[in-house]
Amino acid sequence: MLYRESGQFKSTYAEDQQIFPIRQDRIAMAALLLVAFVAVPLLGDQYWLSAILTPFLVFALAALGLNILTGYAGQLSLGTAAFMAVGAFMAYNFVLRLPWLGILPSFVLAGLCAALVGVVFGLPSLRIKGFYLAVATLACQFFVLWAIQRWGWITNHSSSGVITAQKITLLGYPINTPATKYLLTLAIVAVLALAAKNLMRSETGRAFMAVRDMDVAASVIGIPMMKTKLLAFAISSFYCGVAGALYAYTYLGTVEPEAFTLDLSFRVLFMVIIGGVGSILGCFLGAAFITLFPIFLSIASKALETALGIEISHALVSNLESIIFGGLIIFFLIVEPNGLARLWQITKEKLRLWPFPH
Amino acid sequence: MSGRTIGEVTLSVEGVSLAFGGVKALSDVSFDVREHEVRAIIGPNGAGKSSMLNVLNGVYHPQSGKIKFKEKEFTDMDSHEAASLGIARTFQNIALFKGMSVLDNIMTGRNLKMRCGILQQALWLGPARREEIEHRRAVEQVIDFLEIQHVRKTPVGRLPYGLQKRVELGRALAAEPKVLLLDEPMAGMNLEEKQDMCRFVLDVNDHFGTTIVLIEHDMGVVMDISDRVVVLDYGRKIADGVPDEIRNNQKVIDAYLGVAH
Amino acid sequence: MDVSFFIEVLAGGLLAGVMYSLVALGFVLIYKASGVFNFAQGSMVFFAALTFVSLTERGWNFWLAFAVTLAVMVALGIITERVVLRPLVNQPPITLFMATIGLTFVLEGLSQLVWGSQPHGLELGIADVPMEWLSQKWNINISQFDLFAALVAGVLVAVLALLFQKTRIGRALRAVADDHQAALAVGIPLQHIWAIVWGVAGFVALVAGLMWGVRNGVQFALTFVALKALPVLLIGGFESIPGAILGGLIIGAGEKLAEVYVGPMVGGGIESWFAYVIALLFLLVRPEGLFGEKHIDRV
Amino acid sequence: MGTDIAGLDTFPRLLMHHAAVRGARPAIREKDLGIWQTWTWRQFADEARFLACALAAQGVKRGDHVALVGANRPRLYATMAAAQCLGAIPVPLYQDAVAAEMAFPIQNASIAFAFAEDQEQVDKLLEILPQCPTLARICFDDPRGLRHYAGAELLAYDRLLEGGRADYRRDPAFLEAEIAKGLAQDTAAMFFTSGTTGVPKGVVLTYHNLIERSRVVADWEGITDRDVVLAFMPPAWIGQNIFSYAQPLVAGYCICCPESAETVTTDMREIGPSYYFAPPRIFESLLTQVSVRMDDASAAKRALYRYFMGVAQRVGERIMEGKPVGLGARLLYGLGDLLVYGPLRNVLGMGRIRIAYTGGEAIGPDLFVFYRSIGVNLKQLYGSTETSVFVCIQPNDRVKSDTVGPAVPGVELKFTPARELLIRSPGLFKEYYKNPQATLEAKDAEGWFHTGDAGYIDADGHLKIIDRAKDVGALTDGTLFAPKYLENKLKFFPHIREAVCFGDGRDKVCAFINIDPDAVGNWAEKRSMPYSGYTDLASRDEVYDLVRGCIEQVNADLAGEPEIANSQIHRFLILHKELDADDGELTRTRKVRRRHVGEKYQSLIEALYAGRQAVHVEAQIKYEDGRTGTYSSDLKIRDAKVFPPAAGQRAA
Repeated sequence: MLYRESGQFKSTYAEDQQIFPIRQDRIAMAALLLVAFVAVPLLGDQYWLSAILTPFLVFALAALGLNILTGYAGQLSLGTAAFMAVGAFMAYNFVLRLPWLGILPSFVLAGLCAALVGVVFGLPSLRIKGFYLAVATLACQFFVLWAIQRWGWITNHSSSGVITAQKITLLGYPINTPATKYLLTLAIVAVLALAAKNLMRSETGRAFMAVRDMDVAASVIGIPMMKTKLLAFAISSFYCGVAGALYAYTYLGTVEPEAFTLDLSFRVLFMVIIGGVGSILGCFLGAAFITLFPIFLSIASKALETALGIEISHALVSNLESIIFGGLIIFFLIVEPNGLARLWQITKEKLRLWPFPH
Repeated sequence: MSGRTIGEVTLSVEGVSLAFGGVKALSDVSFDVREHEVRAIIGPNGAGKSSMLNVLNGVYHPQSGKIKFKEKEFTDMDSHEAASLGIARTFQNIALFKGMSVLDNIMTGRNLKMRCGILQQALWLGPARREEIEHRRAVEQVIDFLEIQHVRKTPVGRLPYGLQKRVELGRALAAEPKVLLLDEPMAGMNLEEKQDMCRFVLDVNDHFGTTIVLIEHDMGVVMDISDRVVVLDYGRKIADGVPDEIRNNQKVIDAYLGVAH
Repeated sequence: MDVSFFIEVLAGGLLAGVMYSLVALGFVLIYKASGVFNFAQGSMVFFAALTFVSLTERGWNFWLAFAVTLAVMVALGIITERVVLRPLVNQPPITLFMATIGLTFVLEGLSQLVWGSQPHGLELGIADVPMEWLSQKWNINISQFDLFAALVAGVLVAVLALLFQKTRIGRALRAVADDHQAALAVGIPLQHIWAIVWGVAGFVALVAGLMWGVRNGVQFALTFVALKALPVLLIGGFESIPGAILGGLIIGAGEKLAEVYVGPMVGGGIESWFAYVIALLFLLVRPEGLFGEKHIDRV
Repeated sequence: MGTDIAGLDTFPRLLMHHAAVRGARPAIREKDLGIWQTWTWRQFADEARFLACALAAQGVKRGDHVALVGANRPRLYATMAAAQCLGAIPVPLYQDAVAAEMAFPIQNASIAFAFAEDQEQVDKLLEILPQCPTLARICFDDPRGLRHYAGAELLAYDRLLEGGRADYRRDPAFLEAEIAKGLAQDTAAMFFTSGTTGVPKGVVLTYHNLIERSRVVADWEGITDRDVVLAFMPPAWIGQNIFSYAQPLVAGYCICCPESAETVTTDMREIGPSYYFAPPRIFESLLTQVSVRMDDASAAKRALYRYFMGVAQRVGERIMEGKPVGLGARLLYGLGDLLVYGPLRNVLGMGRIRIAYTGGEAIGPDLFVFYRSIGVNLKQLYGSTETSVFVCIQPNDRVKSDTVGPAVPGVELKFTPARELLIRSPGLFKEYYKNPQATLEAKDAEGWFHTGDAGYIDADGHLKIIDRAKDVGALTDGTLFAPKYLENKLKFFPHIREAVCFGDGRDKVCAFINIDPDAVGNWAEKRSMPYSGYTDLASRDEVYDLVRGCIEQVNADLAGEPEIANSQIHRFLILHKELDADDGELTRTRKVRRRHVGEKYQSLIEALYAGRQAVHVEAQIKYEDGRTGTYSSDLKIRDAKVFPPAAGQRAA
């Protein structure tokens, strides 16, 4: 209905391969970015910025990392939280020990460390597949958490294992208010999402998908198995590492190993499943859903409380949340295995064909 | 077949034996393939035809014997190396990437020719963008050649069987191979689709000069388009020669009609 | 390092291993019969234990509580099969795996919703005290309870092995595990079989829940027992019952020995990941586990 | 725009002018290898120059004829321009014609050089080579499948072009001199009319005819070099050639060639042309497609569509013509534009159309109103090959469904006592090639062209065509019998694709009917009525009742027009096969060859008038893979209700 595509023909391959070939999509994306970068920091109130939008972006980045590994390269992983932990703690150390480095290079280096750990724990994927690989990544999850708690240097010998993110400045501007933290996160996530989109639509992405769909055929046409799988683990862990660093610096402020438990890995996995396996947009939709849903639930329960006059305990709400989450996962897997991204794609297809059904 | 010249021996197999546990798939098989030739491998079901092909491009590793290709000797071929040497193949039951479109499937055939690093690709810099376009142009030639323009952007899983076979041939062609291994390219096709596929195979051999190693059951097709034929039975080579010789070779007839061994 | 201490640690490890294999058995059962890697087995163990202990605290006697809990678990198995698995029947295994993760969250929420979330002690009338005659003679103190648990596990395994190998249902279960369509084609009522399988898995979960409940107390942490069972599956292979038992023993023993002998050097507390390391080493040698089928993909 | 090309009176000069003035602007686009390959005016001019030198080297000289067989492709138009640079005369032929039909034009114009698009056209030319001794050289564009053709006369376009490039570089002056020799009254091109009777005639059109008419209409309609046209009809049809060769060379706008005949709808949607021309049957098939697809939509969408189409029927046209409309209706129409009409135009590829013509045949009123009501500026156009197309065009603000509009500036209209239309215009053709006798018959001494169409000027000064003059007959009781008028009314129903009426010199009118397989097929499926094919569907009683309903509605309309009230249709039958150009029953542009059909199905006409209920028919059918078989069965004949004059109102 909203699309007016006639007249938008492609006369060069560059035009044909762009991310948003339809002008209406480009306009919508530009508007969205404008709102995100300008309107939200100015108008958004502290609570929305610090408690909803920033975590949404951080989780979206983590989901992006996991989606590259599970959605595009087909390697199931339950160790996302571990890579985030490595990212967070290494960032802390880089900022602590090499202050002249600046915030962005420290994040990148933290990401690279996470990527290194990712490659090490990606080695088993060369010989084992499917569930066996998932359980192997669990090993990484527990090992990393154990190592962080045992190895004093990482937490700068803090007795409780808790570290507080230092004050950070970017090009001289202090990053301390919710708005500035939000903007830093947004900038990093936007750049990395664009990089991921470009990667997935070029040779690397195709190699990932080839390995996912039929690895025998992929190796026969010359795609190097080991290099591709380890690259997938490296890139995915880099994204999770940076997400971990942001999780510590722009969202929580103080973080300890217990914040990166298996539960966090599951949350990110849910975002990828509900959002849409194998789609960049899916990561954002999934992250939005998982972040907004509990808030929606608490608002609903408060409304219920006032309406019915009964008191709903906090425990009840959290139990309900867990049941509904689990139920939604099952519901989505049955109704639309490819998640919200697929539903959005179908809607967009219908809009382009409007008023015709086919 | 037609006007082109058949060159020297480019690919040869000497004394290859392959066994899975007790089952002897190939025993002491030797034959050669010349440049620009259409070489057919025939034989009753289970004769070891597909296994031979899988040995040639490194999916199976023979227990003994040598493979010579372009003056290089291999005791067993590794599939990645076979691909970089210019050996491409299609599979008996289609091995396409279901999660991608036709265009992307054929583009994966170009992966060996793409050089850009992940950083260049991530930032979609000049060289990466130019490389993507240049390879897209080459793939469009293949799409035009195989007349599948109308399904260029459809996910491969939705295509009918005949078209999927063509897309798989397209992916192999996109790698611009020296030798093309075709594993029953016309299995399960109707008359019209078979004629199209024969035309494509002959055009590939004639236009690009690609050497073709073809496994096919349809004797009509084999006798029409192949220069030389090697016949396998129970993993052993029982005949090798020009189609006419093979047609009235008693051993071949027995093999097909099932005379007791 | 004297020998008797070593034997004591080894025996303790082996007996703990039996407890792991008890949980692993639940995974194997469901995977063997339906190809579903049921991650929710851990929360089923917790749910069973919680239900049983809550009933006993309300004054129900042991056997009555046991029977009711068993009925609840079997019903839960059947509902799961009907609501979750049937619509996903020909989805790829990865989707089914994720569905069971969803099921885990549902069960955890449900059990705490129904029975509240305070931890309960569980008493089966068997003292967790070392056997006197063993400890005096070779001063090796192995707790009575561990032996009892090992006995129960042994009996359970024998019964299940018999069920799978000898009975008509067992043959049907093995057929379904190999190929759903073929089993259906032969006339085996797939849904009926799956209901039985999930029911039996529920029973195993209950037994495991009781055993672990006595050992660690019935509380949310019980769900992590499943994470202990995973390495057992890695070693034993997902499809084999003997594999689950052997795997359990190896992990149990390996973990205990490492904790005592290797732990101190590295700063202790290695039991969380050490089991996985053992499993990984096995996997690199045999990617399908000890008894798992070799997976050849025909090209 | 008109002034800057005043002095340029031949197409080559115009081409070189555009290359100089707007060299970088797109001249031609073609969808190939996944994207729209684009030629700028400079590239187009260069290609024409090199090709002209190459043609000269092949011995093509001033006054020679060059045959062009192929669909709309940049290289076909480049060959046309190249030939004209040398003063040679391009002769485009129908690419979907059978080989035999191409023999006459080549012999008639003793053509030596032919441009063939691909293997299919080369095979046709090779087939008729023995009958055309003059044909010495065939240049082919698409080499697919031609690698083993050994014929000496075959030449690849690329090699020809390479040769030409070298020749031009060596001696550019030669070509500039040849172009300078061109005069306004030289012959620009020759188009063979299909002609419903006898041998096709070669219409010779000069540069002056084509350029003057194109420029006058371009100024009158405000066509600029920013406009875009999609060329999807055969280039041999003057209706297509004027819009995709003559007028673009005058106005400088861009022509787009679709990838293949099957992908026209998607290509139309991608390009979104701003200037469009198509015969009524294209609009008709589009409307059928719309209604078929809308039938499958969900109930909500269908309700929304039906509601807003009602709004459009009421006020759509008035809003487009700027007539006063109530505010409420205007807002409602605006909402409708966002929800239904805008997306509909967009999906049909008509989102950017400024001016759309329909011509060549009469168009059904509700078909015409449908497009105008959803905001497509569709207008009627009347003309023919002999008059360089432009005779009458409806102005944007005064558009009516049953007329063809006032005369275009510079055109004079006159009528003979027998109501035959005579035209005099600068666009009038020079002559019929090598057929002075026919030229005399068509163009009299004072330069009036006898169109052969009957009609009159209505109150608004619009010309109204009722039928072919020679077909206009009379029943035994003297009432006027205009078969085309009746047939057009029948064809406006989506279920009837073609109709042939008989009645001249008879007491009552009878008709053959051809059903539209898609529309009736869908209608049958909705009633879950199984049918095995076209012939089976056409013989069904339910389909006969459906057609009878349409005929009775036409009869009711006719009853309201006094002077032709009793030329209502009394009896009819549904033909067992679609009338087809390959069987000679239609012309290449799908007009019924009335005399041929009359002779071929004489036995059926007798049965109609003898009052029989059925008639046996034997027919030869050609199957897809070339085998032929005979088909014989009994065609049912039905009567239709006839209404007393002036009392008839719309039938149920």
